[in-house]
Parts: sequence; structure tokens; C-alpha cells
Amino acid sequence: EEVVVFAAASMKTALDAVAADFQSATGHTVTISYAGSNALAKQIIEGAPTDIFLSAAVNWMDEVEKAGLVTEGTRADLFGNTLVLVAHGTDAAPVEIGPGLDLAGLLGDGKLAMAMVDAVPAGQYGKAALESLGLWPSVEASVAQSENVRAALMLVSTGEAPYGIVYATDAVADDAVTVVGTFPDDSHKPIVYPGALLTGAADAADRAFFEALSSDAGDAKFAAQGFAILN
Amino acid sequence: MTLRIALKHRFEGFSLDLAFEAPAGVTALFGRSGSGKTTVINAVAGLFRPDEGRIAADGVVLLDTGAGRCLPPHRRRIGYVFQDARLFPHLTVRQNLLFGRWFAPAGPDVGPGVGLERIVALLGIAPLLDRRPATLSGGERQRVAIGRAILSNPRLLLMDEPLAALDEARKGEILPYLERLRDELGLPILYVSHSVAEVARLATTVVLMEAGRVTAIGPASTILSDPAIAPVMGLREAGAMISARVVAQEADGLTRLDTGAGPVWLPRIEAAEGATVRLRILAQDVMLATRRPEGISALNILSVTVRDIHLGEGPGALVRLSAGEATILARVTRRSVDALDLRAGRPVFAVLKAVSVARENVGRAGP
Amino acid sequence: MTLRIALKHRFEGFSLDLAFEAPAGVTALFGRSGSGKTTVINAVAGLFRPDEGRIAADGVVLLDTGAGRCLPPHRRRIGYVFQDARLFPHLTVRQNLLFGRWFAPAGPDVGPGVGLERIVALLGIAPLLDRRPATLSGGERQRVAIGRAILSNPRLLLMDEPLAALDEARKGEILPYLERLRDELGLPILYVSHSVAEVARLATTVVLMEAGRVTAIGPASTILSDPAIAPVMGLREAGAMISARVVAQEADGLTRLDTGAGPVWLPRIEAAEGATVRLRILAQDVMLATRRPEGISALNILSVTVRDIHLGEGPGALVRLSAGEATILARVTRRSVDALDLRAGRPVFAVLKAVSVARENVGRAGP
Amino acid sequence: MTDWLTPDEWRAVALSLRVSFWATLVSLPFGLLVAYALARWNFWGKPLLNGVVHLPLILPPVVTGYLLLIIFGRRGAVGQVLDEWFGVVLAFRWTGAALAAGIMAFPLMVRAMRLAIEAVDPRLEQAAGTLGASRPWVFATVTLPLILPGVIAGAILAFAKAMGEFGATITFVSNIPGQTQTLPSAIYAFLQVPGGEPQAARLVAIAIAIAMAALLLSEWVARAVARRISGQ
Amino acid sequence: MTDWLTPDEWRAVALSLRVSFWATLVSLPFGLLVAYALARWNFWGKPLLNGVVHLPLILPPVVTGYLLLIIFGRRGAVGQVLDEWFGVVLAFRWTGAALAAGIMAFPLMVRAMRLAIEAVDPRLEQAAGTLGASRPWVFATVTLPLILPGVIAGAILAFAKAMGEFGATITFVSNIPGQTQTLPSAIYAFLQVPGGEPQAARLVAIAIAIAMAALLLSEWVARAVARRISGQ
Ligand SMILES: Nc1ncnc2c1ncn2[C@@H]1O[C@H](COP(=O)(O)OP(=O)(O)OP(=O)(O)O)[C@@H](O)[C@H]1O
Ligand SMILES: Nc1ncnc2c1ncn2[C@@H]1O[C@H](COP(=O)(O)OP(=O)(O)OP(=O)(O)O)[C@@H](O)[C@H]1O
Ligand SMILES: [Mg+2]
Ligand SMILES: [Mg+2]
Repeated sequence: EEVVVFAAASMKTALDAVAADFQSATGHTVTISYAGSNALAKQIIEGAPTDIFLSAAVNWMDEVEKAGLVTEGTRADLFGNTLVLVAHGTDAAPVEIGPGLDLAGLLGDGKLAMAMVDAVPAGQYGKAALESLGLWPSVEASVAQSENVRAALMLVSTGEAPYGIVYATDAVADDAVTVVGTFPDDSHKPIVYPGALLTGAADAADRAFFEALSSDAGDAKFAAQGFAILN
Repeated sequence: MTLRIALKHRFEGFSLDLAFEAPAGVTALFGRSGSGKTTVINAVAGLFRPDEGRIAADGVVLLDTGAGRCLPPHRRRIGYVFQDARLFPHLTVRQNLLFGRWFAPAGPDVGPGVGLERIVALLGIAPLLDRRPATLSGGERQRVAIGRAILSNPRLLLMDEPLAALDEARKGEILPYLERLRDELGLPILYVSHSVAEVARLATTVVLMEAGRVTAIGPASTILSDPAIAPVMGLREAGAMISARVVAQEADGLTRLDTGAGPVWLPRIEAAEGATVRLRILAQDVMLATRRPEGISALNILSVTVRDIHLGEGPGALVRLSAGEATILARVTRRSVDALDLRAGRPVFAVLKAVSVARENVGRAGP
Repeated sequence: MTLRIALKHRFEGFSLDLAFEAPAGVTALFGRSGSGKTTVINAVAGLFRPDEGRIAADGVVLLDTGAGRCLPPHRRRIGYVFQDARLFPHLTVRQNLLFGRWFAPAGPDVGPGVGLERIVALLGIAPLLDRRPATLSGGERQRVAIGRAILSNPRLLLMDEPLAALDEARKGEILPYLERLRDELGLPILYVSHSVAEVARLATTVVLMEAGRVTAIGPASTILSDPAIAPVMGLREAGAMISARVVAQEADGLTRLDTGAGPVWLPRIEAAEGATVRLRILAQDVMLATRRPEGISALNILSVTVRDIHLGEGPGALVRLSAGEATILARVTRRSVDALDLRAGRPVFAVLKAVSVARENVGRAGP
Repeated sequence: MTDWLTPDEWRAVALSLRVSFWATLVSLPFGLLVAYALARWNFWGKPLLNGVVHLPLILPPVVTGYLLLIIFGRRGAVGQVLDEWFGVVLAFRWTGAALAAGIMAFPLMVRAMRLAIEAVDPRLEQAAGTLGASRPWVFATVTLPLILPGVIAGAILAFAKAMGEFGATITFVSNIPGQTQTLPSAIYAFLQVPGGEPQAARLVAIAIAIAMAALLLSEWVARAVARRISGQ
Repeated sequence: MTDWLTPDEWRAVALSLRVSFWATLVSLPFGLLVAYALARWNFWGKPLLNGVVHLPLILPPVVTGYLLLIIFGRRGAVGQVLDEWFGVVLAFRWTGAALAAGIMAFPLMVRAMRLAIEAVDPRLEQAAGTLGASRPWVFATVTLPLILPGVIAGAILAFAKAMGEFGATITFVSNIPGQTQTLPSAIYAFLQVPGGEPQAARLVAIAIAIAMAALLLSEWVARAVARRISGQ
């Protein structure tokens, strides 16, 4: 049996590990297509032959659900993430993230790297957090928006931008950046990765893999990458 | 085959407006640079579409702007030797030569030596067969172009100054071949050349052009012996064409001919006894004498009668002579006209050296 | 200016190996198609680099492969009229003509009518000035190319069959101009042509080429009157060059000249009395007589002595005659040689029609 | 070699080659036709055709991919017809990736060929006509051989572009290993996760090596052709 | 017009035009030089140059953008030099966007020009040489006018590509409204949010309109030039 999964690209490392275990345990094949959540959602809506959708954004899962392609009762918020402020270098001093943070001062004439603040989830969360902390107006002009959160991290990593706002999961493996602070959970809507079994999924293997994601072993792989395990 | 041509076209600064009929044989278009010769030929080939025009070869209408008919070039079966050779740079000389073969109607090689080997030998391009055109010399290129056109087995050949880039020796080899195409294959040729000698030798019909118009047309013998037209061609080239019958090939390498006005000896002419050939006798090669000259190297002395005398602008005069049926022109000075008291009706002797009728001025009699 | 040329080069199937020296004046390269004329000229222009070679113009070394020296074409100041006109398609005729001006060393127009208007009028291209080359006729293109090369104010002119595409009338206009360039500007010219008449008229020196080698070289008068060389050029073109002094312009349009072997009358020659001109007298235009002919239209009867007789392969013979200092050739049949009992040392009369020395065979005496 | 590429990566390399090869090959005749039409014919709607051909260049690749998805997807107008009438499914197949790559590369291919066609001396084509060759034959025997360097240039541009194409492909046919995951998609996936850069770099090196090899080959062929024409 | 475009969108349009214009203009002489070198000169490292020129075509744009960042960023080898010696900063500036667009468009420009140069009859250049024109002058007075249609084609290809360039640009200079937010970035942003398609479509229409206008203009100019040469 083949299980086809459309998954947000940011899940690749953990999901590949889970899939590898699943394949060797069951003999089923798992084929995973990694791309941006928006592209995947559109493809699913256009009839992509997919069994499972793992989105990095709630709104795109909503779109798929609206199109009636989610198997009833299977949608679940699987993983969570946190938003962190990273700085270039290994010896950056930690900061207290709150309304009193002089982020603009820290930046100087440097840029604050973020994902696109109106379009990409990480950017949207980051903007919301800065707004709720009252920091947005002071830094708005200094924000460099990247295509995605990885590109934002790269800007910090190469030192082009002194600071950046990225997911905790992205920051873990990069030695060239330091996490200098974590945004309070209440400064933005919860960051969740919803997953669902799609209506096209017919066989047991699909369901089995979907369940494997929430198994302890699966959770461990995701936790190792820095994801929070929900439910 | 008769070719009927009528064209009207206006370029900026040049307009073409002519109509003529080219009977079978070789029709020479003769005129100054820029007089429209290439344009006419292009129209026949279908490469140039005039504002108005009608071109028909025998029954076949090639172009009729009135009826909106225009046969595309590849359906006209017309071989064209371009003024600029236009060889295909990506093909070898051999492939260039055989290009037309791919498209020519099936059938065995027609006529005398239209085969590749024959043409290649004639044109002296055997060593070039595997070369590409880019590095050929100017004359080599032109020879390949001639071969290519002939080998496409056309029903009409257009040649735009085909021999201009060639040396005399090569010309001398190719001209008889063109004559054979004309006579044995009956292949009609529309021929552009600035060389009166070439035209005189090949042409059945001469069309004189000036500024896009036809100023004279007629059988080559008539046009070329017309004293009124002589200045157009250059006085040096004025001359008359007469027919002569080969009477005997003599031992010392001379051929004896009968012209109707007396015997004429010329250097060996390759023709059977009894055959008719055409001789072009340049006016300036003819000397006149009131008494039969003696002890003189000239072999040919004809009794003729002065028909009329055309005084030109310069110190010269063209004297038209009746030699039996034929007409001969002589170019002399006015001073001699006076000294010899030449006038219409006076019988005189025309002196002609045997060697002065150049090989290239002896042609086979056209059809 | 003296041009020294030595070249060695091997193409596949063709090798060039020659050395010659071209003195001031016009040097004609003469040879069959494919004999290497264009290749030599290209080497002089710097467009072709031979395996080995040395080319020097006066003191200036243009090429010396031994010393690794090769002046780029634009530093050679050599005007080149190409066999294919090579006009710039994106420029108008006027811009083509003036192209070389942009780069020519500064200074006023030198010499007789090297100005644009003069050249344009001479070449008859005034109506074309604002056209682009694409639609020019073959001859028009060549004329523009000639003008372009001359107007670039070169110190040496290379001309590769410049007049081949032109009609006789136009040639007749351009040739005297080239003579003036040669004589009045002292512009040296390397000239390729298949026309002996052109060569005879213009050339100071003739270089005969065959298969990449020089077979003969010498002053034009010597080479062209050498009976041994005559067959190469075509027997019809064999002839001798003699110098003559203008004695008087007579009332009936004739010019009286003194040749050293007696007076000669020719149609008006535009030269002052006392001037020296060169006449080319074709062997076939000369008749021999043992008695002075009378009552004959030929005006010019010279007393000469037979020097030697060259029997060719055919029925003809070339008779070399001493006319005072000068040499004249006569082409007669063997039959006449026998009939008149011609042999070396015998005094005879050479008969020459006034009109048979064509205008194009009268040139100004070269430098 | 096998050590440092996973099976999935191998498949991505093989797929990229297959996709690029077929994208180039199949678009070649269409490219030639369109280039010829643009260079030589005058017809109504020529500017429109010219514009449409250039579209993939102008639009962000994502947009092109999205349009392809809408048109050629399973539910797309053309996609449905192709599926029902011919049984051809493009969406989420390697064929779709080839379509995307071909369309993205099309303007480059057409431009190169068009320039080559415009440089052919029409007088040579006329000469071929007088020798009896009809239009199609003139094209086959004269025009085509003369524009061969341009055709090769167009093809290699298209191939290179197809090798590098990513945005439209991933948008149209997703990134399914073994089916639609081309080299660039695989590189993209690695770049999206922490620590994926070294793997991405390896794949980039492979992409460069392949493209360079293709480039050298094409240059060599084009030079050989040009040398023949110049007769050296 | 002003109603249906927000000020930010207006700025994106203006910026895209500016970026594409300068990217095309500045890369023109370099493109010409490289095209000439590839077409006419023989030098060591020619295949390498040829390969490097094609790289942006082969690599996923993100990779190109990343490489640009490493080389031309503030800390990049070249970027530092430019900054310290000339005070030129590319990172996060529209100039950087122009650089990215120019580099992505470079292979297209070079190919078009190279084909045009290869089609020039060297015998015309020789003729110019005999008339006294040195190499540079021959280029300026003969070669350049003759390849003008190819240069225009190359420029318009580059302009179109620059208008559509997105991946390398956003990776290199990010997306700062008014500074580096080009039309494709704006379109991309709309496509990232559900229901953004209509807005994206509006911007796509504008991009198409601009590119078509440029295309028509270039065709018209190229035709005028070609007509002059053919003498009609
Ligand atoms: N498209 C055109 N526009 C304007 N004039 C033209 C065009 N085509 C030809 N001409 C002119 O028409 C005239 C006739 O040209 P054509 O080529 O027929 O001359 P030709 O008799 O062959 O001359 P040549 O002996 O020099 O080859 C020339 O003056 C030429 O400039
Ligand atoms: N690159 C080359 N490779 C091989 N053969 C060549 C090359 N270039 C020239 N040739 C040959 O060299 C010979 C001389 O050529 P060239 O052009 O000098 O002749 P030419 O005397 O000018 O003849 P024409 O009167 O026909 O113009 C020709 O046979 C030609 O085919
Ligand atoms: Mg002509
Ligand atoms: Mg030559």
C-alpha cells in the first residue's frame, strides 16, 4: 500500500524519520511531497491524489476543509511551535522579550529578518506578537521580509541581519545564531500544525500512518526537532 | 518555347515598363548597369512580383497579376544562375550541384552530357567537389552556380552575367557548351551579359534595355548589324552577322566557307562540310579597297556594294555593304570615305583577315 | 612606391609559393580562375595570413612572419575593392562612401577630384546616395565599392575585378579616372582582371600567375607583346604596346601621331600636342603587305622589317616586326606566311586601320 | 557515488534528466514553428502570440504553475479533456513536470531560434526555390541546416532552464519523490529544514555538473556545425 | 487606477520598473562584452565563462539568491569591498534587487547577443578594417549596428525576465515595501493567503500589461532596424 502525504516543508526532518520507521515496520510505502502549505492546499483542492495533509498554517487547512476534502473527524492540531528572537553569532546576550524591549535600539541600522508578515504564517505570528507587545511601530521600517522563515534565518545566519524572528524548530540546528529570547505564548495566536486524513484516503495504511504521527514514537521524532506535542 | 513578358513596376527613382516576346533560343538582355535586367529576370523566376505583369512560357502562365495568378518559383522549373552565385554554404560543392536533382522530375539524364561528370569536367570543378563554398575563389563559385542551375534540369535557363568572373580560356570552354544546350537540348536561355562578344555568339534574339524600357528587340543578326544601334553597344563591338556554309576543311588548318559574296577562309571551324555556321564580322575588322589588293596577308577579299554610309559624331563612319544576300558592316574614317570616294551603289572590295574572325565570333547557327 | 611580396602557403589541394616585386604604377595580376590572385591581394590587405611571407611597401614592413610582424589591416592604409562588393548593409550609399573618411588621416582632399562629388559623378551613383545597398543592382554595388575604396584616401589600392560587372560605357568612363589616379596621384594599384584590354590599358607591370606561382612578370609592354605569352591571354588579345608622340590634332577628328616607324592617324586622342601616349596594337588588327597597298581605306601604312615568326599550333602565326625602335606583332595565317614569303629580315608594309585601335587601347603613358 | 546520494536523490537526478530531456525534445518542433512564424510570417495576432510566448518569463513562476494547475489539473478545462479523451494525465506526474519545464523554457528556446532564422539570407532560400524546392523542402534542406547552431543554442537554453525550473513545477505537480520531485525541488526541500544545507549543496553540485556537461556538448556540436558551414 | 491599487502596490509597480530598467541597462555592456568574447575570441577558460554565465539558469533561484547573499552581502567578499571602498551597499536595497534580476537575466541576454554576433558576416568587418577602422571602431560602426536586433531581443528578454524575477531577489534582498518589494513579491504574498487570488490577478494583469508594452516596443524598434538594413 502507498500512503501519499502532502506536508509543509518545515516538517521534513521529523516526518522523514517517522515515515522511515513506519515503512520498515509495516512494509507500506510512504510518499511525501514537501512544499509550501499554500501550494499543497491548492493542489489538494485541484484534485491531487493525496491521503494526508499536514499543514503549517491553520488557514490553508481551513480552505481544504471548506472544499469538503477532509475526512470528517480526522482533523487535529498535531504539533505546536514557539516563536523566538535570534541573533547573529554565538555570543549574543539574551534579552527579556516584553513591552519594555528596546528592539529598535538593538537593531541600530540593521534589519530584523522575518518571514513575509502578511503572507507567511511565521511572519504573521511574529507581526502579531510585536504588535501586542507594542514594538511593531518602532521596528516596522526595519523589517526585512523573506519568502519563508528559513530564508529569514539565513539572513541572520550570514550576518546580513543582526536579529530575526523565527520558529524555535528552525533555530536549533544553526550554530551561527543564538536564541536570545522566546516570545510569550500569549503575544500571538497559538502556533499549530493541523493534520487531517483526506476524503481520498481509502485504505487502512493511510489511517495507520496518520495515527503513527501521534504515537509516542512519532511524537518523539517531532519533539527532537523542537516541535511542541499537542493533545 | 516562346516566353512572353509584360511588366510594369515602380520603385522609388526607377520604373520598369516593358513588354517583349522571347522566341526559342537564347535571348540576350543587354543594357547598362541599373537598366533593369536583373529585375526582369527575377520576375521570370518568380522572385520578384511586379505591380502589374503577365509572363507566359508557351502555354503556361507563370504570372498574371490581372488574374491574380503567380506560380511559386519551385513550380516554374526555371534554372537561375545568379549574379552573385548564392551557393548553399552548408553543402559541399557536389551537394550544391545535385541540389536541384532531388526535386527535378524523375527521368533519365536528358540531352548531351547533362550528367554530373560531364558538367563537372566541363566546368573544371572536379577538385572542388568535396569542398564547401566558403573558400572557393570568385570564379570557382560562379562555375559551381552554373553547374547547379543546369543540373536542375530546367525548362528555361536564366543566366545573369554568368561568365563575368571567368577568364577567357574558361569562357571559351563554357560558351560552346551553352551553344549545345541551346541547339541540341533546345533549352531556351534568357541571358544577361555586358559582353557583346558573348551576346553575339550565343544570342538568337537581342533585347536592348534602357532605364527599365525596351529600346530595341530583334534577331541578333539584325540588332547587332544595325548601325543605328552600334553606339549603344560600343562602336568597337559593332559588326554584322552572316551565315556561311562550310565548303571544305583544308590541309593547312583553314576552313573554306561560302558566304554568298565569295569564298572565305577561316581558321579551322569544328563543323561538318555542308554545315551552316554564323560568323560575326566586326565592322572594324573590315577594310575597304577600290582595287583588289594584291601581295597582302589578308586571305578574304569579297566583292561587295556600298549600301549606305552612317556618319557618326566622331571621325568615323559605318559603311553598310551588300555582300550577296548578306549585309556586312565596315568601320572606316571619314577621311577614307572621302579619299576612296565611297557612296551608295559603288562596288568595292571588302578585305577581311582570316584570323580576325575570332573563335568566339564563330557560332553554330542557332535554331 | 615599390611593393615587395613573398608568400608561401598550403591549402588542401592548392599551394601558393611566389615572390615578386611591384614597382610604382599599376601592377596587374593576371591568371586563370583559381590561380591565387585574390589570395595574394588578401595577404597584402592583411585579411589573409600566409604560413610564411614577407610583404613590404617601400620601407614599411606590412607582414613578416619570420619576425612575427603583422600590421593589422586598419593600419595598412590600403583601399580594397572586393570581388564581392561587401557594402555595409546598414549604411546608406553616401555613408558607405564616406566610411573610410572617418578614419583616414586628417588633411584636405588630395589630388584630382578625390572629393565625394567628383567620385559620385564619375561613378554615376548620384541618384543612389540615400539608398541602402540591399536593393542596388550588381553594377551599382560595384561602383559604390570602388568609390568607397578610393575615398578612404589609401596609399595603395587593391582592385579585384572591379569592372567585371559593368557595361562597356561605364568601364570607358572609369578607366581614364583610374589612369589619372595612377598618374597624377601616383597611387599604386594592384589590379586583378580577366580583361586583357583593361590590363593593357592600365598596367605598368603585369604579373602572370598560374596555380599559385608566378610564371612571368615584367613591364606591361614587354609581357603583352611577348609572342610566347600570347596564348595564355588568348590569341585574340595578343598585341604589342608602342609609345607614340602626338604631332597634331587634325580637322576631320583624327590625331596624327609619330611612332618612329612612320606617321599614324587615329581617332581624336585627348592629349596635348607633344604628349606621349601608349598604343596597344592588337596583332590581329595588323595586316602585312609586300607592296604598299593603294586605294584602300586603311590610313596607316608603316614600313617595317620582319624580326621573327612564331608558328603556333593552329593555322596561324605571330609575326614580330621591327618598326623603328618599337616592336609590333601581326597575326596572319600560315598560308599568308607562305604566300607572301615572309621571313626574318624581309621588309614589308604593316597596314593598320585608324579605327582599329580602340579607344580603350589608347592609354596615357604610365609613369 | 551511490554512497553519497540516497535513493530518493538518485531518483530526483534521474527524473530531472528525464523531465528536461523530454521537455526540450517535445517543445523543439513547436518552438521551431513558433519561431519561424514570428520571424517570417505576417499574420493577425502575431503580437499576441509573441506576448503569450513570453508570458512564462514575465510572470513569477508560482503564477505560471498556478495557472497550469488550474488549466491542466485534473479538474482543469484542458486537463479533463486530455484525461477523458486521450487518457493523458499531467497533474502530479512527471509528464506534468515536463510540461511545466517546457513552458517555462519555451520563450528562451523561441528567441534563440527566431534570431537564427532572422539571420538566414532569404536569397539562399530563393535560390533553393528556383531549384525546385517547395517551401517545406526549402526549410528542411536550407533553412534548418543553416539555423542549426541557433536551434542547438535554443535547445540547450531550454534544457538548462528545465534543469533549474522549480517554482512552476512544484506549484503545478507538487514535489512527490520519484514522480515529480526534480533536483531543484529536492534542493528546496533540504533548504527548508535545519541542517539541510550540506545535502542541498551536494545536489547543487550535481545539477551544475550535469548542466555543464550538456553545455559543453552543445557548444562542441554547434562549433562543429559552424565550422562545416564556414568551410574550414 | 489609483482606486484599485494600494500605495504599496503602486510602489511595487514603480520599483519593478526601476529595477528591471536598471538591471537591463547596466548588464547590457557586460552582456555585450561576454557575448562578443564567447562568439569571437578563443581564450583559455572560455568553457568556464560560458558555464558561469549559464549558472543562474540552471540553479534554483533560491540558490542563486543565497550565493549572491554570500558574495555581495554586507559581509560578503565583494559586498564588503564595495561598501568600504565605494560606499555601495546592495543588501536590502533596490540596487541589490537590480543586481539579482540582472544576474538572473544575464544568460538570456548573452545568448541572444551571441547568436546575433555569430550571424554577422566577418567579411564586412574585414572590409571595415581595410577602410581604416580599428577593432573597436569596427565593432561600433559595423558589428553593433548589424546586431542591433539581437541586442534589442536580448535586452527585452532580460527586461521581461527581470520583471518576473522573484526567487533570487527575495532571497538576496528580502521584501521591504518601497525598497525591495517588487511586483512578483507582492503577487507571491497574495498567493500565500487564502482568497488572495483576485488581488494577485490584478497585479499579474499589470505585470503582463507592462511587459507586453515593452515587448511591442522592442518588436517595433527591431523591425524598424531590420527594415533599414534590408533597404525597404
Ligand atoms: N527595391 C528597390 N527599390 C528601389 N530601386 C530598386 C529596387 N530594386 C532595384 N532597384 C533599382 O532598379 C534598377 C534596376 O536594377 P537591376 O538590378 O534590374 O539592374 P541591372 O540591369 O541588373 O543592373 P546591373 O547590370 O548593374 O546588374 C537599379 O537602378 C536599382 O537600383
Ligand atoms: N581556405 C581554403 N582552403 C582550401 N582552398 C582554398 C582556400 N582558400 C582558397 N583556396 C583555393 O585557392 C585557390 C586560389 O583562390 P583565389 O581566390 O586566390 O583564386 P583567384 O585567382 O582569385 O580566382 P578567381 O579569378 O576565380 O577569383 C582556389 O582554387 C581556391 O579554391
Ligand atoms: Mg543585374
Ligand atoms: Mg578571385
